[in-house]
Amino acid sequence: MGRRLLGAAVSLLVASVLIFIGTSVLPGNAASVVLGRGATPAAVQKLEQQMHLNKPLTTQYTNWLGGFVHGDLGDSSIGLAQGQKHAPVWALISDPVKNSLILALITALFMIPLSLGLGALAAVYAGRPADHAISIMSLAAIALPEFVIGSLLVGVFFVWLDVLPPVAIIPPGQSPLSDPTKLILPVATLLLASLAAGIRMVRAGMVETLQAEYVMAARLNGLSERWVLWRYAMRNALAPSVQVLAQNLQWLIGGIIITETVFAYPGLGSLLVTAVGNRDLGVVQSVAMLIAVVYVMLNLVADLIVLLLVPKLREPA
Amino acid sequence: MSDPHNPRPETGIELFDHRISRGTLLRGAAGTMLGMSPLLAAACGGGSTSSTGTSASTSAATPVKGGTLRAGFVGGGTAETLNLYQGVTPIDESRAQNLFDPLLVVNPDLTTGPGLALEFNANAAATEYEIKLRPGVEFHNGKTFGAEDVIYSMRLMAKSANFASVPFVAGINLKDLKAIDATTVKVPLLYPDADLGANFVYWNTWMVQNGEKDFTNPVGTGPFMFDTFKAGTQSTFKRNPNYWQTGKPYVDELLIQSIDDNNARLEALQSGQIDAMAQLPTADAKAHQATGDITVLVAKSPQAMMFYMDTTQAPFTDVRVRQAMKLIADRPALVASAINGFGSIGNDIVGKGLPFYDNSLPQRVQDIEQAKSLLKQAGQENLTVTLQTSPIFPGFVESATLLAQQAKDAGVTINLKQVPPSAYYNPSALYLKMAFAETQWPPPSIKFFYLQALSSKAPYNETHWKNTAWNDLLFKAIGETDQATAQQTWNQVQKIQYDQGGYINWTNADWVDGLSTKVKGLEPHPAGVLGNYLFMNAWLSG
Amino acid sequence: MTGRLRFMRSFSGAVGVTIVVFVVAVAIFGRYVAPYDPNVPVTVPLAPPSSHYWLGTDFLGRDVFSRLLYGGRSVITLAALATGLGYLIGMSVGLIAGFSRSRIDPVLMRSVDVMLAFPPLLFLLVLISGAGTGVEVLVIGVAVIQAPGISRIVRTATLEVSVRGYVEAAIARGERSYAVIVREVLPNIMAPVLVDSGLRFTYSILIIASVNFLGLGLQPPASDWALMISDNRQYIAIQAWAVLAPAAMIALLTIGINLTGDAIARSLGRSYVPKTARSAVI
Amino acid sequence: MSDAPAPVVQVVGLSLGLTTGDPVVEDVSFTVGAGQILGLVGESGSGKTTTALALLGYTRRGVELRGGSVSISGQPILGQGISNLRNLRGKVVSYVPQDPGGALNPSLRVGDAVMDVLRAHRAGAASLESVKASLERVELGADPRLPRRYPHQLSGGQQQRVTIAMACVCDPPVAVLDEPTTGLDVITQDRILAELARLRDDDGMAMVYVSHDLAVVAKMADRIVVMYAGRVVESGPADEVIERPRHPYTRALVSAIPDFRRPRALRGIPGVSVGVGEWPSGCAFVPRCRHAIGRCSESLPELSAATPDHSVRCIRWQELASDGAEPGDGRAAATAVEAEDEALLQVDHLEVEYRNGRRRNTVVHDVSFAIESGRCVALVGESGSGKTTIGRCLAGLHPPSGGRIVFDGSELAAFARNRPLAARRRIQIVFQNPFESLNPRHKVSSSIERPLRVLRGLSQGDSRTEVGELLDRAKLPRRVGDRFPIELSGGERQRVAIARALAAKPDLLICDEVTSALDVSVQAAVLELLSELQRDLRLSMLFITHNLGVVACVADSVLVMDRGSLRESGSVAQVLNAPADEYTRRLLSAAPCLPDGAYS
Repeated sequence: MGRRLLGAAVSLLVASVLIFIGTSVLPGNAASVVLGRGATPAAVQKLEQQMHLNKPLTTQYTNWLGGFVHGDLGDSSIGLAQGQKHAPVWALISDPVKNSLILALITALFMIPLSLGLGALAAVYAGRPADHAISIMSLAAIALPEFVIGSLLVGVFFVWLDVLPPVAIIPPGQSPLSDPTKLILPVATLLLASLAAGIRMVRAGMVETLQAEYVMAARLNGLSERWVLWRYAMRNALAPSVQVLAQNLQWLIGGIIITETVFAYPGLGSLLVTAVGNRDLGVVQSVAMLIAVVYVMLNLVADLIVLLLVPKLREPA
Repeated sequence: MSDPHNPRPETGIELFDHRISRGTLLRGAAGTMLGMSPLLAAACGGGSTSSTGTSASTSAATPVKGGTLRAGFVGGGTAETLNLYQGVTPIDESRAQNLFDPLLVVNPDLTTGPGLALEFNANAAATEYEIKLRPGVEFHNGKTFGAEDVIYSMRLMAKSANFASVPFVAGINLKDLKAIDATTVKVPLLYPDADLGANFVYWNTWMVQNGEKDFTNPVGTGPFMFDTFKAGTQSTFKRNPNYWQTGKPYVDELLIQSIDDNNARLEALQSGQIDAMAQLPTADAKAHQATGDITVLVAKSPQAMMFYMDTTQAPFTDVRVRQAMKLIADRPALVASAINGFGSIGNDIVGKGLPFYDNSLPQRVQDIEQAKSLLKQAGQENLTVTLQTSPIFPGFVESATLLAQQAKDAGVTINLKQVPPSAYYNPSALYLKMAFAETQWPPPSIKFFYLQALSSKAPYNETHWKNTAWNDLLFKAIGETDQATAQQTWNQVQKIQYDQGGYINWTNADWVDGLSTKVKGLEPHPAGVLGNYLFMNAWLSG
Repeated sequence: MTGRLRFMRSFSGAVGVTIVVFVVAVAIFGRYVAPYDPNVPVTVPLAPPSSHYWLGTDFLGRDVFSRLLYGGRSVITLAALATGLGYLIGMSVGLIAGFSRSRIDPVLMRSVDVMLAFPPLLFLLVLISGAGTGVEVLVIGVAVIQAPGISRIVRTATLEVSVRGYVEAAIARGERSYAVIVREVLPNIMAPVLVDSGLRFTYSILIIASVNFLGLGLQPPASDWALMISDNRQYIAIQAWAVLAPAAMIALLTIGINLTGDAIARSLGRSYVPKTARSAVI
Repeated sequence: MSDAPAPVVQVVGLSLGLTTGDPVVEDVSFTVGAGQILGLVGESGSGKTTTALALLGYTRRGVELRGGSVSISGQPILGQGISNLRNLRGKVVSYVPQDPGGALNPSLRVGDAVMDVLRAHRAGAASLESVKASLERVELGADPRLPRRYPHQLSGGQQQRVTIAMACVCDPPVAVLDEPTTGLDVITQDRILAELARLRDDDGMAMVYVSHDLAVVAKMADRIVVMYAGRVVESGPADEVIERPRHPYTRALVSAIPDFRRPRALRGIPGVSVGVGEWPSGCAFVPRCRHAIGRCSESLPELSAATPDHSVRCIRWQELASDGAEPGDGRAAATAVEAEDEALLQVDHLEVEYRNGRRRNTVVHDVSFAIESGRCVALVGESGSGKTTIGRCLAGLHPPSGGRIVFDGSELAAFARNRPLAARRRIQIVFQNPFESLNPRHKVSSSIERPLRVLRGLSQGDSRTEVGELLDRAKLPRRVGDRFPIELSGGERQRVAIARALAAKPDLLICDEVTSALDVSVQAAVLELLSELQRDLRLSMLFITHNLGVVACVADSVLVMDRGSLRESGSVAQVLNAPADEYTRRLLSAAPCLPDGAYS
């Protein structure tokens, strides 16, 4: 585990460098963006000075990373360029972070049991109608990008049936849960787009496990089928499934960026997209880094769960 | 107001002919989502307020008081600001216009009326003005508005950080501004300007209170008072019970919502999550005019959409090539397809409907044969050029696509290069370096456009136009106090641009917005979207 | 039928191949039967389907059906280029890491882990904002996203193959590493790689379409399925076919490739777990 | 055996087939008495495992029951509903799997695994005590923490004991054992077999012991049933079947078993066994039978009784009964090759280690030996003894960490690519797994051609001709050259691999467990070929194996390795007949071999 933690830390460090370099080489910066057509070189230079953009890149990097590690996400470059003394990123993203988390958690809440359940179902009935039905449905769903799925859902449930709200406007400070109907379509879009991958891989893992010798042996020892499925097949299929699900959750992050834009959902994804457009480096760097942290954490947690599930891995090799 | 231009001190109020509209003068790369939505800015009042199709309803009925009006705009993300001297996007404008007041207001027929100022009185040479202010106006915090507030505002506008307002006060001798009494300000100028009042209708120039610093809790004299603001998300405002226009506003609360995606904004309107949306895509506007499930608000406007050619870059250094390109464009087809007919056909000069616009110039029409022969003369048969465009405004990519098609007939190959909206107006990236590109101007006045885009010191000289004689002519026109002479001079200025300039103006595009059918009182207004943001006129029925 | 085409015997394999062939045929030959010039407006924008314009017109009044017939080549070529480049990078890294069994392996694999710790869409966003839009940027960006996952799969397969007798025999003959890799290793890791490549290809299409949606992808006026979707998306309520038709083509292609991939994986008869387009990249 | 106990297992006319149509098992009948062990013997594909699983009412996916009946302790098994079957499995008839590593749930502690079986059948008796008791029965009681262990924490032998404990915990009258010792080394195998014998003797448990290894079965079984192509070809009391086999197949099988106590030239069975779906109408063994006559192919021979207790499915068994022994000549004659004195290969103080991160694991420690020209040296040891690593070092596939390897007077570089062309050519290696030793993407001829081109620099035309000659040498038809490996059987592939090695005209051939993946009949043929080649080409050979019987058949001298060290070396006769080392003695005593009276 120690090695994994170290690996995660190294990954994050490299990711931070990549993010920092990536965002620093962007042509133009918040200063010129804020100034817009009015940006004379002198004005840009003055603003850059205010924003410490004139300091060496390494200094900027260490300041930023140091702050990040201590929970200080830094300032919004746009805010600084607008002349504000402090424009803490955290104040900008606290609501979006909360909203995105709620969206992701609710999706995960459905996704995990559904992928496991449907995947296992398809595996147990492999080759039979139930399996085919699940496979075909999941194939159809993965074939489309989220924004098409989202648009189609809106077409059906708002334009045609008029039963669900097509956008999810959440007033600041209010929880998305205060009107759960607004979450239905975004969650459904994410589920449709992500579930298929989970189902298919859980199914594959489960099919393999069901063919394992120990499952046959358990059956030949007269163990009940339910016992065999849960204690023998599922338990061992779960370990690879956990990694699949972790990957799916990671993938969800990409899906959320698109889905939030489609449904005007005030989350981290839509904030990131506008921040990239605005060259708000402070926000882009911190949000990107936060996402990278979540990404790596998901891997770590998945590894941890797999360790718990697979006794063999618990010992030093 | 039949003779709009001349300041007539004795009549006070009716001095000024035209008003500047609102709109983004200086829009930057800022403000918009990565491309899905236009950064639309407002433009200035042109002619009529007529609207195609459905229009805002019955002002005849008695307004009902109360309720919350929720308006959706393209958001500006974290770049959204309450500082009206820095704002560039419609959503910034929507807040500023309702928190603050102008010295002069724009009427729906593009005349001006008294706002916080009652009179703009110039001396004979038009080198010094005296502004008479409306007495008894109170800020939201109870302080009385007066001359010191105007002086403070003008000096704040000139601060370099407030880039959006700087150009408007560039001709004023700020050092010698003087409060003659509590409601009178003396304004000396650096060069003659026959129409100073026109500078103070545009929203980047509205009045703040003496001492305003960071706009985190802005205090104005406007119809609504600041409540909350979350950049990129939502802001709320409370009704100003002491507003000087008695009885207004009608609604208790105003909510401004950022929704970047055009589709989402329309869906929010249709599903009742907002009551009004700015910038309804023209195709949707057409569809909903037919169904009538929402009110489509259409206002004619002088918002110019143009292709421009850099007169210092080959092949556009040759005036014949520029003329040929102007002849290639099929303007009616562009208007019909690129913006679904929501606009009038452009005539290569800016500001249709504004005072001093030269209406005598013949309408330019497509003439492929003439274009071909001009190109042949210039030795540029089989010309190949690259046209830079961006989805930064609706109709940009569409019109560029169509122009490329139309050019094929003249043997000209136009390759399109699309850049992200965020980079389009970025001077450190491509802006002002492109040989052939698209642009949009919502000029508050013709004077303003020529100063900003074509004069010898113009900061945004997209066509790199340099002509000393023409420049002298321009300043002569600006300072000319005689209406008829001024019009003549302005016509000369515009004719030269029409014949030789680098702009191909294909349309003056309408403002097109959507309203819930229960929203009443908002009338089409040439100066800006959603009835020029005059939410104090709006009320909710049922 | 020899081993190579055995997967065609299964129902899903046959259906999958039929679909893929159909879509690719439309992409390649469609332009020769298109009724109109795809770039010229033929009537009013967003006209509904009619006998003249089978799928109606798009937001500029261009014939959707003609654009559909023209629009497959570029998206397929682009996705293929991106995937191909991804394979060039990923396979080189994976082969070197898997075959060398030396100190370079952990170094390469740690780098891959780091790359995989970076959300793909985020990477593309940052890259495109930096390098600007453009076909090259898109292709390179998608390739770089794909490469780490590819190198992992290739490495695993290479590790497995390179302890086999025929590889060791070649090493014992003293053949050069290059010859061993090309002659002995490469042909034997192609099967899982092929299955995987189909899915990666569809992922490339999906991600290119998504990037287009965010306004950072392909440039008009090219007729291109992905571009058609993003261009016409906001008019989906008015003229749905301009979005549905290209979406359906992309969906068909994805489904076809997935079915084919499944069938190939099954015919390989090993415990190779077919992934899906979306998870292929991770 | 005359007063056979009452049968607890009765199989009558059992037939199974693929759901797609082809039969897998036809008309199999046998009985097992209480406390008896029945050995079910056959090569791969003979249907023995399918038959065994049917005793539990289980068919693999794609296999269906066609007819017949199975009853155990009077209870019919076939045709039972799944819930009834579930009650019978483990309680009336239990199962010991082939690969205990794969058959134990990796995420279940072994105590819980045993407990699961108890719970399923004797919920009342399911207690930790009974679990411990059942583990004690298989000699796993010594470690009190063992029930808390996970399968991967146990050795292979311990794992197999756990599965046996699971099979015995409910005291079923019958257990089916499917190759229970195949994956184990000989010493562990010997102990497990002793364990099973004790269970039979003490608890009177009847067993059906499925195996391809006639030597093991001969040691354990009371009766033997020999299967070929889904049918019983011979069945009878164990000693009779081994000593007086009646069916030509059984005879050939017995003759093919290498036996270290009776070194002799082995005679393989030509061809390969018939696969499912390829059964001929007559006797299935005809294509491989030396005694086949036209009549044999006409119709399926009936199973006829040679003695009341011994039946055989061959129309000529009576004619052949007098035919006597299969010709078999002593090894001594075959090894009349005169050894030259000077060593072709000299290994001095070889040390090899594997590194995993910073940890070092010494796998070969201070090993020295020499191979004289034209001699065959066998390297014997159990898995993990380091024998394969030595072979890989010689071939230049793994670097030694110490010592030196001298080949024909000059020291060899660690890696093959650093060795001179001549050295690379003169040392060739044949690998263990025939299914992985040929590149499946290349035709056989191209695989054989490669060393001709690379190591001998032959032109394309020359190498073409020579490929044909090499195939002849490996006793393969020339048309095999145009085939892909997938179209060949395991034995054929191994011949191709040998031909590929011969293509280099080697002086030293390293054979790394070349027959361990092959059926015994095919193994014999391959060994036959190797002996012949060694003799004819005057090859020197390092023969790596774990099978002492094979050693006796091919080698001149032998090296015994244990855990990386050389324990003993000497001539074959000396080491096998009078071992000096304790470990060698244990190895020899554990090695299964046919009884003295076995047919030969």
